[in-house]
Amino acid sequence: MEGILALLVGLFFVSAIYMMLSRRTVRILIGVVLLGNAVNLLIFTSGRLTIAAPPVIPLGLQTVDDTVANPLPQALILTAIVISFSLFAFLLVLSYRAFQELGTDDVDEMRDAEPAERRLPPMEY
Amino acid sequence: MIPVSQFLGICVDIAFLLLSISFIVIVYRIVTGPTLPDRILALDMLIAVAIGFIATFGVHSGFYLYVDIAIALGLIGFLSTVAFARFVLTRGSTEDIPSALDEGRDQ
Amino acid sequence: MPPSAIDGTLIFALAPFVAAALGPWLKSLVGHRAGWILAIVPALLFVHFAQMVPAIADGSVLRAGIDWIPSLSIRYSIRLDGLSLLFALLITGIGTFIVIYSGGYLKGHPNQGRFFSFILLFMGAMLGLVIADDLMSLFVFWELTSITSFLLIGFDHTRSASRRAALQALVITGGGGLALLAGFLLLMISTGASSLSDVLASGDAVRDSAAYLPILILVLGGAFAKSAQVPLHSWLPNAMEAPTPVSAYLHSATMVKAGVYLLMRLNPAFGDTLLWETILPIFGGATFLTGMVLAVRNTDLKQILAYTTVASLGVLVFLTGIGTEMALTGAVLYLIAHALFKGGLFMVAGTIDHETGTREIDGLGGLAGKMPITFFAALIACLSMAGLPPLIGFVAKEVLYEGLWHASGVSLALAVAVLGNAMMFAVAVILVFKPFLGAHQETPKPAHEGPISLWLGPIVLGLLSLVGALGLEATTHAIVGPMASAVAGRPLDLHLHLIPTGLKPPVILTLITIALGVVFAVVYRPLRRLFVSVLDGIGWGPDRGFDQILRSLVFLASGLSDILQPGRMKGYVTITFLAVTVGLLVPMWLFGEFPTFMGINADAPFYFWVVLGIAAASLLAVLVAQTRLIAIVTLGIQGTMVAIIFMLYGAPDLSFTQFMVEILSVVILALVMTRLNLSPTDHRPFPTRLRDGALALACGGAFTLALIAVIEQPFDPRVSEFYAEYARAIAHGRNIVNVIIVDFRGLDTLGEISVVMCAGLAILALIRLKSRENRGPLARPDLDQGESLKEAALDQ
Amino acid sequence: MTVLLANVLLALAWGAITGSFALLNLLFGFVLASMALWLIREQLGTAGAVTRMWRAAGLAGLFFWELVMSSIRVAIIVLSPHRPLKPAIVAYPLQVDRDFEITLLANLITLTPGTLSLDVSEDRETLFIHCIDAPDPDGVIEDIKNGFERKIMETFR
Amino acid sequence: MAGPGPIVDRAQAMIIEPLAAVDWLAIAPVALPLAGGALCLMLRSRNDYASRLTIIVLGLLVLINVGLLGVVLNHGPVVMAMGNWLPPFGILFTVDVLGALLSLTTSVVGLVGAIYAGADIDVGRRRFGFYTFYLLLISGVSGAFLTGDIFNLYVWFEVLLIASFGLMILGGERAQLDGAVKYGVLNLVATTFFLIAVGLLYGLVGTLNMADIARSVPELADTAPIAAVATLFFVAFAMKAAAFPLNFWLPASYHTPRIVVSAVFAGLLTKVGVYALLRVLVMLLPESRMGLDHVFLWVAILTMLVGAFGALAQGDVRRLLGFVVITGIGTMLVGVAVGTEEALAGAVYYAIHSILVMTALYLAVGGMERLAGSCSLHTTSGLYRTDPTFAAIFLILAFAVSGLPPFSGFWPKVMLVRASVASGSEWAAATILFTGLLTTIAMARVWLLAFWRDLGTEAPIRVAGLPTASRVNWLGPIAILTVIVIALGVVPEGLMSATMKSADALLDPAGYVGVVLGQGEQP
Amino acid sequence: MSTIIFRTIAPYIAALAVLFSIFVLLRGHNDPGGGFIGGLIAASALSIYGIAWGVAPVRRALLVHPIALAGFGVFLAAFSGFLSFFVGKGFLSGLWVTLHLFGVEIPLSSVMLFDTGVYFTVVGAITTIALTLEEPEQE
Amino acid sequence: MTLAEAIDIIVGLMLLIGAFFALVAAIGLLRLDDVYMRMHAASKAGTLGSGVLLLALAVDSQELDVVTRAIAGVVFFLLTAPLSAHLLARAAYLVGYRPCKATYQDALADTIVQPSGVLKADTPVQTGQKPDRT
Ligand code: NA
Ligand code: NA
Repeated sequence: MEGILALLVGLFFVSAIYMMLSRRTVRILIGVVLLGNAVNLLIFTSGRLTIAAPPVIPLGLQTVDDTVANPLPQALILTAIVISFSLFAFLLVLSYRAFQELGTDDVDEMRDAEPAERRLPPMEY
Repeated sequence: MIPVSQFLGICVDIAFLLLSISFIVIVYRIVTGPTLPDRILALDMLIAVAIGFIATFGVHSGFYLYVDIAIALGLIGFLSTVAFARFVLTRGSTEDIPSALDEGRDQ
Repeated sequence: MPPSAIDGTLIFALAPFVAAALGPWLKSLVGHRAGWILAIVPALLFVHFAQMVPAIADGSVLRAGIDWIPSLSIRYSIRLDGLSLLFALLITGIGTFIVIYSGGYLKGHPNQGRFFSFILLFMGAMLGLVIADDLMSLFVFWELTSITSFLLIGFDHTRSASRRAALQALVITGGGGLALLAGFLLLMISTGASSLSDVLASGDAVRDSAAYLPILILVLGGAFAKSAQVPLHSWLPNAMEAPTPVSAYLHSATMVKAGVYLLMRLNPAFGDTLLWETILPIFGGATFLTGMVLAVRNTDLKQILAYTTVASLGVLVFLTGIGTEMALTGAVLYLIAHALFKGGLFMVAGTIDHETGTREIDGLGGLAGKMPITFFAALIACLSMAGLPPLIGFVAKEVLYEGLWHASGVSLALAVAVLGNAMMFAVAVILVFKPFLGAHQETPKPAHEGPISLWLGPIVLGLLSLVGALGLEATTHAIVGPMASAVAGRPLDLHLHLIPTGLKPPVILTLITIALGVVFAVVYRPLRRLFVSVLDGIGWGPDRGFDQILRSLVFLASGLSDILQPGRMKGYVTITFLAVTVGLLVPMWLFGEFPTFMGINADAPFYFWVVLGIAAASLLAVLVAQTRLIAIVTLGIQGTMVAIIFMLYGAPDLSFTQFMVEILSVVILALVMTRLNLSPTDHRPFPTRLRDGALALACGGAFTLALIAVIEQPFDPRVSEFYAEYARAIAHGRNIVNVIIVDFRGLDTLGEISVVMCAGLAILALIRLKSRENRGPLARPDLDQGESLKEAALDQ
Repeated sequence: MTVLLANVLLALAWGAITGSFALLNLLFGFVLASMALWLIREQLGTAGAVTRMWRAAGLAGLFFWELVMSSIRVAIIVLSPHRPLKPAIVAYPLQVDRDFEITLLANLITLTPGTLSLDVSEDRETLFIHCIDAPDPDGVIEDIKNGFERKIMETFR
Repeated sequence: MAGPGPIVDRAQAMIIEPLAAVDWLAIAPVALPLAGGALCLMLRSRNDYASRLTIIVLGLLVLINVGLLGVVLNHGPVVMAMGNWLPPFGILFTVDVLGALLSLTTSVVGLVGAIYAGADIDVGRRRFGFYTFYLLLISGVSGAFLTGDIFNLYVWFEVLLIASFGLMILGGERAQLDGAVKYGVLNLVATTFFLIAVGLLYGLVGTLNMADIARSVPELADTAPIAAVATLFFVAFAMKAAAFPLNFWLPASYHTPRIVVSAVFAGLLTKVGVYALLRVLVMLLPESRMGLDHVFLWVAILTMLVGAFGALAQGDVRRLLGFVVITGIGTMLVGVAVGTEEALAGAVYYAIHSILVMTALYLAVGGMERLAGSCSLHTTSGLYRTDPTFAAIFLILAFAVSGLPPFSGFWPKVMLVRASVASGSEWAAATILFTGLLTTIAMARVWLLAFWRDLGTEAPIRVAGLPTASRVNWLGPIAILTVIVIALGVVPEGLMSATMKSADALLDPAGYVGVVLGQGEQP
Repeated sequence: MSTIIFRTIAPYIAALAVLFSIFVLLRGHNDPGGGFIGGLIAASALSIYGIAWGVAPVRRALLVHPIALAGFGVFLAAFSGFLSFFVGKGFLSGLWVTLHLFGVEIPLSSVMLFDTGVYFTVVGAITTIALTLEEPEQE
Repeated sequence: MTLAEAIDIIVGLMLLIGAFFALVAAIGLLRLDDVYMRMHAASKAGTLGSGVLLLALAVDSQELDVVTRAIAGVVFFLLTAPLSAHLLARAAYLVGYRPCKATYQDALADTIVQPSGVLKADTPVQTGQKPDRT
């Protein structure tokens, strides 16, 4: 089962990277979302998969009675989802503001921090 | 005649089948459009079918804790549609102007 | 010498640094007279070192030291023998007069206090260098001299030439310093020595070491740069931009001699090899001649002196390389002589500049009458420089010739020496005749004798040249002998005579030199014109080379930056993914351990496949979406499918979160897209698509392979089993995932919510805090409370 | 609404008392509670709260029924091979004027056969309804007027 | 909430004996600024509180870190188990000499920056969370240095990343936004690689605790998966550290925010990447590091060259310093690549030096802008005349960053050169020295043009966009750092022996592992 | 989105969702849910309210700026970690106290406090984002 | 037949019904002519389908808390589903997505007051069933 999901993870990565290689901020951000999902699924798969019960202890018991899904990767992914969502939101608004200030959504045309026409440093002493 | 003990299992399978077909059809609509509201509507529908899918999976697995997800989706799921509707209302329909469609074929 | 005295030296040697710190303060207190007070420090040090002369003369080597950096076996240790003692005496002795001279020379200069600081710092560094025993502490002082001389040369900082000269000196001597550091470290590694004493004690080990050649080259690199050997000499004449006390100090006793010091110091361990005896004379000889030619070519008094200094350094290196007893003795004598006459001459040149306003030799004449004391000082110095009796310079030259004669007889080396010395003679003659005895010339300032602070130094140094020669016996015993012994690495028994004892070859050579020198002096102007035209014909020299190298470095750097830092993000992203692709695939290829894809055939209910398939299809749909907006709507599919996948594999919390995050992501995207007014087209041409697609496939494939390789390994579930075991029993929660989040791994969550908080705050700041609002009174924190509260209210 | 709340609370109390929150037990409690409330109807206010509650229930029942019927109609429309449809957007003159009522009506209309609320005019006089198949627009208007709108007015006035 | 259940043997799961108060020193450097940052946000309408609170918190942090370092040096690693869960099940903070050293340096730099911020950060930026971001940045950096858990390390990476995002965009100027886009996307990618590596590593060893990983990794059968994980870590951290060829985000962005922000970024952020390389590759995956040492070495050499040449090409001092940071990173990477005790100690020493001196230099550039209104080499001049004290400080810093004695940068270079030569990596040694020379040239040119040269233009009385502040307010912080830089050059032994200890521990993690996992055996 | 239909119903949905979010928060320790999901639901609720009625009513309803709420959340979570200092346990140790109130056992825990901090942080931050973006541009 | 079996059968039938209506909605999405007509399918059949599936879960669980939550879920869904349909339809209509040609009567077109700032005079009027590619 994991193998199949691994292939899907791969597809997620391919799509994410392809989108991130775009020059348009919105597409890059779509790539960021996909990348986040790709990583989450990767951790999920890496912690081994079982078509099993959720890791919740039944009411009357002190511990789980049969196989449950591995809870630790889930907890890690939960953290990762939150973080990648936060970063995504930030980057999205950032690219919006960049568009607003710089007048472009093409990252290769954003040349304020590194101006295209380079000035040599002064050659005198 | 199907034994009663298997009836539910078969119904679950059929339900899954129907829901799966629904998913596929909805996805087809999202992808093909043709207009933006069509896609948004289909996405809204996707959430709705997902609620049904969750319920069916709950019956199938015997874990009823999934119902909370359904509640949340019922309450909040329409938010994305609302946001898109707001977008459509504010931005107009520039995305769908035929000339734009011709030029915008890229990724 | 009681042992406590040398221990005291450890402390006293740092006194110049303290004096340097006090310099500006004293200056502000007593004005230019601070020079006299500050000069007490080097004077006392001179006395301190002078006390040690008898002990050293008896052949003992004084050492002391404390641990500095035990972890690296680095000590602050000193070693006093004939060589270091003489240098210490020169530094402190000449230093005393330089400090006094500075008081007069820079009287009224706004930065005179700072100047005192620099010169005393420099003195401390130089002193530390020559008495250091530990190699690393020697190096530290070595670099300190480079730094302080940078400051001194650039003292007149508003002039571009000064700045250039300072930079040039820093680059050349600093670069040489790095070579020296490498040489020292290599030396330490290959011989295990950490101090000069160790090195000197293991000369054979050094010479036999496999790393001898690199060590030698690196150390010579450092020494040659410092001692201005061709082709690294050009910084020295340029350093004449510095105020005269600096030039005097730099070029007489100290900085430039640091290289010579090092060569002499290491001679016992490094010398006596073919390499040593080849490289040093060649460079030294070349430097000698080049220096003299350039000295003749120039008309600025200080430039002339500087080039003769270059030449003299060449002589010293030359002699050190020859390495015979007499050659080394000659080097020692020449070093002493040069320190005395050149120090004096620089001060004289400074005085002339100070009092007349010009240093141009063609613009000076007839100063002897107006500046008699200065003239007297100049005369003695020039006699010594010309190698005439009864001055120490004469003795030096005699011994030099003797050493050369004994070493190689009639040879190229000898010819070089004679030629060079003849030119030196001619220059000395011109220096005396033209400014002082030549026809009177109008100068920018009416010439008159300078104050005592200006002539005291030259006179004393000149007298020392005389006294040293007249009392040659004592000088030899106390100074020259011990030093030559130290340089040779074995006790030498020297007997030197001021009056030649017969018509031996050195005397004949001297006569030839004088004769030739007179000829040169007579044809001085044509000779200069000849050199000028020849050098102009060549049109290039290391000095211009410095500019060219620096310039091309900057151009090269700029070009490199354009390539490596093109400013386009797409390139950056591409390289990043390329790097990770290579990084992932290469190890697998290297180990030949590609995964076997065993887990692919697994049975699962059909709806699993549907969900996975839809997820895959929706990804493709995102990729081919015609517009960004369509892509965003399509993005919702995969988000939902991921949530369902989480549910199918028993992760309700994840599913829940994913659904919520998915919805909110879409909301935020839609809200932002509402504000964005994007052009509908964002075209990627087909070749780009192909390239990006290939990279994406490769990189995604690499991740997949890595993942499959991992899941084909056995898994160790003990941590999760622990969680399941105790989630309810101890942590009182049935939802193991939640217990992990808030208890077992609560700290992760604490960090995570900080991220959420920051993201919210950052977005708030992004939208609300715009640069336009930044103008005007808002930029001031000293606003009254009411204003800032009003601001806060606005934000609500 | 307060009555309904009281009723639910009482049902829960019944569950607590009996120590069983089983479904049947709570339903039983709910019935018991409503009977109890009916007994004290004078103290609950004269507005006929219980009656109104039953009317609301009736409205809900009608709604569910209409929802099912509309879904079936959609099913028939969707699944029949070629059915010529006559969609229309009709203007429905509103009688109800309170926000809550307009909203309820609009939502009910959306969920029920062949109609979908598009917009409410600025003056709140007109509700624009999209009909998927309305050969007779006036009939649609009449249906709503006599169906949901009346029920709403009965329930909430 | 499921109430208390039947009796369980808590000793099987938890550390039972009461915690020594001194162990709280391990978490305080993270928890205090985090809580402080949150508090600043709660009081956001009262700017004056935030600034004071920040200085107090960071001052306290310096004291705490001094104590922590003292304890670690005298009694070995300090361990704090979050939630008292037995290692390796809970998150552990495991503070060894390396962590304590860097944490102390962080707090010093943080305090200095916070003081300087009073002269650099206007009321608008304060209200939009400058101090919150700042404290969280410190918290994230400290967390990264102190944690003993690999996923937790990832979390602190993200905390410092988002805090740095916040600091970077504060002000919303055009160049800032442009720089932030690149900085944001590329750093996101880097941390994502890190997360992927963590996920895969977890899949291999089933644990996240660093000591446990160090224990488990040698037992793994196949080499390829762990090598892939190691490469991924390497790429992620190299990118964080701005190593060639993944360095471009740094020069693209570091010159755009407020100077105090650039300063703490330049000081701290890249060093976190270097630290992670040391911790993860040297300590946890030593075999893989050895396999990669040639790659490392070339990366290090090219990084140094790129940085040094880049610095020469710049006409703007801020941008120039960005490249100087990169040269330093290359120098530290040499230590990681060579991997002997002296090399690692040199890398650690250099990291601390670099944190201090780069922060100070950026702050000094702030001083330049304050005095001359610009930091472009084309126009700036006359600073030597304008403010000699400041000029002296700058010069010392310039020499220090060039690695000249007797300042802090010299000794680690000596160690690194010596270690490289001793291990046969002469090219690396040569490059360290050569790039040192190039850096000297670049910095000396700054001095020549901006300080010595005097174009005669009068400095503006008040630079737009800067709050008015007393000279002590902005020069004092730089002076403090400069004093430390001199002190570390003149009396380096204390730090030197500490870095040697930390290098020892990295090479032989048995002690570290013992302290962490041995604790479980105690009754 | 000033349609009367949406405006009428949105507040009720928001209120319901907030209620539900608290429910999800409180039972997260035992069933799917917890502070983060609860916070997301509550933030969504406030966004709905904001989209329907504009940002101002939401801000008024919250009394404090939502970002301050986020700060409070982080502070609360950190504070819950410090509690264990006083009982000689490590940072973020779970402390449980059972409160007996009118004969009912109410278990209180630092863990719950922590999760509440998470909840507030998420509500505050996400609401900040949503409201900031919903607000019209101030040009 | 035991009670459990009866419940199983009820649940099974509910599942079938629910899934059937979900499918109907999806097919409606596929087959109907414009966005407004598709919306009918989604908002009615889709809502009913998922609602019935949730109720099936409720019946299957026979646990009070699940039942109440499932019912709450259904109610919430019924509350929000028409809302999103209404908002989307309104927005689409206002910005100029016109119903398909078969729509013989358009009362809104005659009376609509355009929302301020949304439609510009020169915005091209489009049909809701624009061709895929031109
Ligand atoms: Na949870
Ligand atoms: Na819906």
